[in-house]
Amino acid sequence: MSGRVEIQDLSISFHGRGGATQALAPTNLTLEPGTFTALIGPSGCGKSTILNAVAGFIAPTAGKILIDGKRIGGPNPGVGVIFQQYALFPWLTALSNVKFALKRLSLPKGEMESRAMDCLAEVGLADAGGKYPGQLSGGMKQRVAIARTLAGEPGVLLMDEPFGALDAQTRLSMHELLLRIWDRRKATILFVTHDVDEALALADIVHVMASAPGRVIATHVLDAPRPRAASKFDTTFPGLRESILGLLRPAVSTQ
Amino acid sequence: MSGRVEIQDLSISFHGRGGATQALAPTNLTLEPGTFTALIGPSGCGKSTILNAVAGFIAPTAGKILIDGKRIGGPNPGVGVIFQQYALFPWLTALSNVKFALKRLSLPKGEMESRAMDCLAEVGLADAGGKYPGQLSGGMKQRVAIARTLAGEPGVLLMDEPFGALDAQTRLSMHELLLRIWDRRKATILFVTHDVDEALALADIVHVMASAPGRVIATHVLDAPRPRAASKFDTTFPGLRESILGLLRPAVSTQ
Amino acid sequence: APVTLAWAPNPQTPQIDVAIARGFFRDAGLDVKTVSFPTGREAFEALAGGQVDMAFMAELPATIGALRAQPFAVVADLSRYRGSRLIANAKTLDMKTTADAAGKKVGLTIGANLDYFTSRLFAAAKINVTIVNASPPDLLPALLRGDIDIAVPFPTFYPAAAKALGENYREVLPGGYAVHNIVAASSPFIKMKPAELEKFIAALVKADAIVRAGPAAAQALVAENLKGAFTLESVTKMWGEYDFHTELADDLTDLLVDQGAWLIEKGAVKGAAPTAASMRPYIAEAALRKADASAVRLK
Amino acid sequence: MPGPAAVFAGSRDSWVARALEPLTPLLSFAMVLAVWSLVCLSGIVSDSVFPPPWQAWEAAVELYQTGVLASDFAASISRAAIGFAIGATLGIATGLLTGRTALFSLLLNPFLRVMRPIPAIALVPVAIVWFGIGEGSKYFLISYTVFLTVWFNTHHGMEYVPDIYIRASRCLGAPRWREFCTVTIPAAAPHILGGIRLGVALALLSLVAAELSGATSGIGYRLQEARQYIRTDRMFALLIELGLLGAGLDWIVNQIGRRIVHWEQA
Amino acid sequence: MPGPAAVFAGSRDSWVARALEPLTPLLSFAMVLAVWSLVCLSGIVSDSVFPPPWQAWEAAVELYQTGVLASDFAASISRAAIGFAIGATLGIATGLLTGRTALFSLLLNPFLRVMRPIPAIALVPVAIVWFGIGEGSKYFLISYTVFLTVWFNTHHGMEYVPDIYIRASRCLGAPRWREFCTVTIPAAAPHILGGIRLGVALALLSLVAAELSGATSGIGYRLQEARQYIRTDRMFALLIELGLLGAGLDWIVNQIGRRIVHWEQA
Ligand SMILES: Nc1ncnc2c1ncn2[C@@H]1O[C@H](COP(=O)(O)OP(=O)(O)OP(=O)(O)O)[C@@H](O)[C@H]1O
Ligand SMILES: Nc1ncnc2c1ncn2[C@@H]1O[C@H](COP(=O)(O)OP(=O)(O)OP(=O)(O)O)[C@@H](O)[C@H]1O
Ligand SMILES: [Mg+2]
Ligand SMILES: [Mg+2]
Repeated sequence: MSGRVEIQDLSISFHGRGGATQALAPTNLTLEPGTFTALIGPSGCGKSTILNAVAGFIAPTAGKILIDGKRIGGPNPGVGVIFQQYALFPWLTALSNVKFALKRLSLPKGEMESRAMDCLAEVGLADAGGKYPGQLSGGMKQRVAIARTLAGEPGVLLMDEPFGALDAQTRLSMHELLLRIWDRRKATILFVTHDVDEALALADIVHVMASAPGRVIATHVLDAPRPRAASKFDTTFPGLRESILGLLRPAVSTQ
Repeated sequence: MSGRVEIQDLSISFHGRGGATQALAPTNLTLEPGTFTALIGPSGCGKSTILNAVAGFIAPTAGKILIDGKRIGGPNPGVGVIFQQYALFPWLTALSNVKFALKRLSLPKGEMESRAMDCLAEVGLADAGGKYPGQLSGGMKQRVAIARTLAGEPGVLLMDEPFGALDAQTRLSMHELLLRIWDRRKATILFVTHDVDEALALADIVHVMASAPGRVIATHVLDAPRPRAASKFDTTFPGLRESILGLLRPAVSTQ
Repeated sequence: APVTLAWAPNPQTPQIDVAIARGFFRDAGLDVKTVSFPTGREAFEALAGGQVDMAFMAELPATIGALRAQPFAVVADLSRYRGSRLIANAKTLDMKTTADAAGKKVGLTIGANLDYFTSRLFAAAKINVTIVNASPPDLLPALLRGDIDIAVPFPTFYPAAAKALGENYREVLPGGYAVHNIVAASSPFIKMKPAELEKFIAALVKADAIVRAGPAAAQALVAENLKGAFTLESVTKMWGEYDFHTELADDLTDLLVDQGAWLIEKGAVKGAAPTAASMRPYIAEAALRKADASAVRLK
Repeated sequence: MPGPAAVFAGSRDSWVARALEPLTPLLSFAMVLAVWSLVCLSGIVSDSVFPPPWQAWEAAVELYQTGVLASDFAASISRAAIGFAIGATLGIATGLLTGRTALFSLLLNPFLRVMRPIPAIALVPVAIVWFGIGEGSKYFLISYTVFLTVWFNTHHGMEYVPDIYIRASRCLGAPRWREFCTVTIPAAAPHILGGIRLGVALALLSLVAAELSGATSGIGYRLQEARQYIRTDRMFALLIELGLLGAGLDWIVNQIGRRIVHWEQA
Repeated sequence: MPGPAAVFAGSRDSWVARALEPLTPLLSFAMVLAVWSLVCLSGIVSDSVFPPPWQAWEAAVELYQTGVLASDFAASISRAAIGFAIGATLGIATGLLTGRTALFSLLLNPFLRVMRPIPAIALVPVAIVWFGIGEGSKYFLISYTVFLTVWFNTHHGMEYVPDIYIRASRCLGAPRWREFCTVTIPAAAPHILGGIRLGVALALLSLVAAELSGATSGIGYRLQEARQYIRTDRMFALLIELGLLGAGLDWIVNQIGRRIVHWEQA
């Protein structure tokens, strides 16, 4: 099975006006194929930085990232990314957005159409193919974005606070959807959030990060079965929620 | 004690291209002085419509709203409003934003300054008075907005998803701040949210609304002492969280 | 292909009106197409830019063109006009002589031949005036409004000025300067189409005789072509101020040289002062000599 | 200052105002006509300085009946259209180039930035030396102005294509040319369209400048002619024609643009 | 099309490009000068049509040494400044009025919208009949253009003042006049500033149109004179002067504007 991500001694600095700032101290992480990993941490701790490096959007300052043993050198269709702001192309219909991802496979026209429709159906939007993103609600947009990314059948799925802009109810239904799809496709997922409940509800492994410089300060393996209800976390993971919140709290005082 | 809000047979329709749509069916609500009321409901159910009517931003189509027995006829400084987007004036410093609310009291200059500083100190921003909103984080902006509204000493405080744009950690610390201030000032609060946990953590009374047309479909009195931890809702309010989510769920499927 | 001529109806060149009306060009096998421009400068720009084969204008653009080494030459001098005048509005200035202009605001188009006329005139009379620049069509409104005390407009504007000012119309004809109304041709045209040029000049010479033989017919024709801008009466009245004869003589060369000197004096154009020898290449007399040898009187 | 009796803030337009909306332009023009007529009837200014509306109307009718109106209109529109087409095409092409390629941007931007404030009217002399007094110089002047505006807007549109679209496109495996055609250009399209709208307005402006010299037809030439004969009535008729033409063209371009850039609605 | 070897998307500017940034304008101008010189040296075009850079430079030096450059500059700048001041003041005032009062908006907008496409150059004849060939008509022409632009932007800025600021102000108990001065105007300020920037550019443009008649100094007049005497070298010097002046003014206005509207940074 493929989709193994190895992050080896990865460190990243940004060069600004006042010299270089280290966004990420040397970090080692391995994501086993088919696992669901959450990164949680206060704002500015480097969550997006790790994710962008794995996506190939920014170059490592030191260290390297291997996917299935191959070093990454830029964005590649084997690694799908889902953005908080959806990043749908507003000038294309939902269906065309999905077809965009299929173009590189050079499929015959009919097959491309039907595969795109299948992907939309998978996220429950079989009827919305002809709509433009501007005509969809936030939740529907994010579903189209998921369908589009999944159409390319990436072995690794990176999600940067994908449901951060959605309201609480919609977010819950997106969790269900995501788990259902993941159950079927078994891609390796790296999921960035700063909502503890979201991490606890979804992930196999939660890495807690801290800032200045960005680094992983704690790792928890969550082996409770899914679905997990937020109101039962106290019994499912005794003390864990409070312990993670405790790690995050100091950063809050300056907010 | 003042700050009694009576909503009597209030109904509101909007006139659009395709004729009038009823955003709010005739509704009766009374907010007792010094109570904390939450309105919860799916998107588009008329939460903001009720709040805007109480604020005097939109006129009732039928019915009336009384504040301490006086019918309202437009925005008035006795009713403070806190907006999701903060609504700070970006061209004024935090301190000047607060002073804006004090101008109508025609205080001597020195007293105005010191009262504005006190209000900022109350929200923990004594040091940030000289900063412009653009230099503040989301949480700090909302605190300045709260300080500004409180400076006018309104008897009624209306809040429309005030913490909806903040991340989970910041939101928790804002809850603490809000409860602390409310404990001291005891204004009547009407709080709009679509996060069940937020309503359960803060309010004395939760009104659950439904849409098409907007109406109140359930009311729950929460008498547990504060602070209330989200992870203990299951024991504090047995079954309530699930029951409210159940009421909200149907609307989610179209998201 | 048609021969294009930058020309608009005007009282200075009856030869062209006659040649067109009597079909002299057509008879010679020429298809002459006229294109109108508001000023001679623009006609010259069109000529230098290769838009037209020949252009009618006063002599100053030719002087400038010669100093700036433009590809053209003067092929005929159709008329000399000594009636250039100063016009005043009696409401602001009851002008009787040139001397009355002292200290006044004189409106003209800087860089046009009347600028040369005025500046030589006031320099000779040792009179100081304030020059106000305005485009040709703006001089009359400016005079009527009192923005300027004296206007020095092109002859085309004289009747309109007389009509608009009515009894307040005052004019002085200082004389001394003759406007040369010339036809210039582009160098490519002279070089590539000598036959057409000869036919064109021959037709003008033929028309010349008719103009001089019976002024009345030519006057009627000119007035008709001007479509109301000039009445027959005003055409007739001004007729005597013109010397109509298609020629190329040394007075033109002398004028070009003096104008060139004036332009260089005032710094408008850089370079050494022109001489008769340096101006001579810009007069191409071959065609006229063939049509009427006596009309060419050049050293 | 805001209206006096709006009890409820936010409902800025009164019902009356909304009901009258379709009649608004008529109302406005009626008022302008009324004021104009009154000023003229009062006799404060002479007819030759400020002709009354009916004289301007008569002048317009005269222009129409002699066929001059139509032929001027045709001449001006065709000049504007050709100049616009050349300028807009070059502007978009250059903008696409400078907006996405650092080298071109470095070399061309400062130069074009210094060109931008040079108005077409100032270029008339150079245009005439270069292209002569015929149609060439007119096309040059119009396309020059249009080019700079369209370039500037296209360039900015290309520069500010949100990174997220590019990232999304790349991690979906789109090759560069597909990214360019189906992501970058559509993302910049609203800006390009903005440039085109400005370009249409400027084309009209340069048209008048261009027709001052060496034209024998066209609205600009006719204005010049009216000036020659101090025909203020005609000037007014022509100015109004120009205004209506400009407002009309802007409306048309806006309508077409909205349809093309349908996803970007204010 | 995007650069070839950018392995990592998002880092659009290469390090080289960033290091060279401050030198960019120099580089660009050097390239333009080089191309210009080469074209002239190649002898494809004659000097009188397309003078080489050194001739333009000599002409500039000559203008400078005879003092003409300075006096033209002063004359033009003072005309532009006065016209701009009048136009901008009226434009802001009218915009504040039409942007917040339905009545004025109804009556004036359609009229002003038809005025907008009428270029200043087309108004020259009317301006001369009305204001004479003196400075009056120049101020009129410049302020006319500036007025329309500044009005348009101010009007839109006022119309789009976010409702939420008005609501906040009202429920904080601010009276209308305070709301107007300390909320509405600052909220519209970025738009007003945008109008002013455009206005500066247009003032320069109308300046050249205005100086075509009735001026004996000023950059526009000098250009016209250069045309008269076919002094292409001078034309080029003057055009470059105009371009630098425009770019400089824009920069200054932008700097000042940024300081005033400090809260609105892209
Ligand atoms: N392009 C950049 N240039 C300079 N500094 C950057 C850049 N991107 C990120 N940083 C800095 O790197 C650090 C980590 O940023 P990052 O975006 O990874 O944080 P994050 O954990 O995703 O925060 P958030 O929860 O707010 O999204 C921050 O201090 C940030 O300011
Ligand atoms: N100005 C308006 N004109 C027309 N319809 C409106 C207007 N404002 C609100 N509505 C309609 O009234 C209904 C209630 O809207 P309201 O904003 O009160 O919902 P809400 O409960 O606050 O939703 P949300 O959670 O999305 O803020 C919706 O159907 C909305 O479309
Ligand atoms: Mg992030
Ligand atoms: Mg709402």
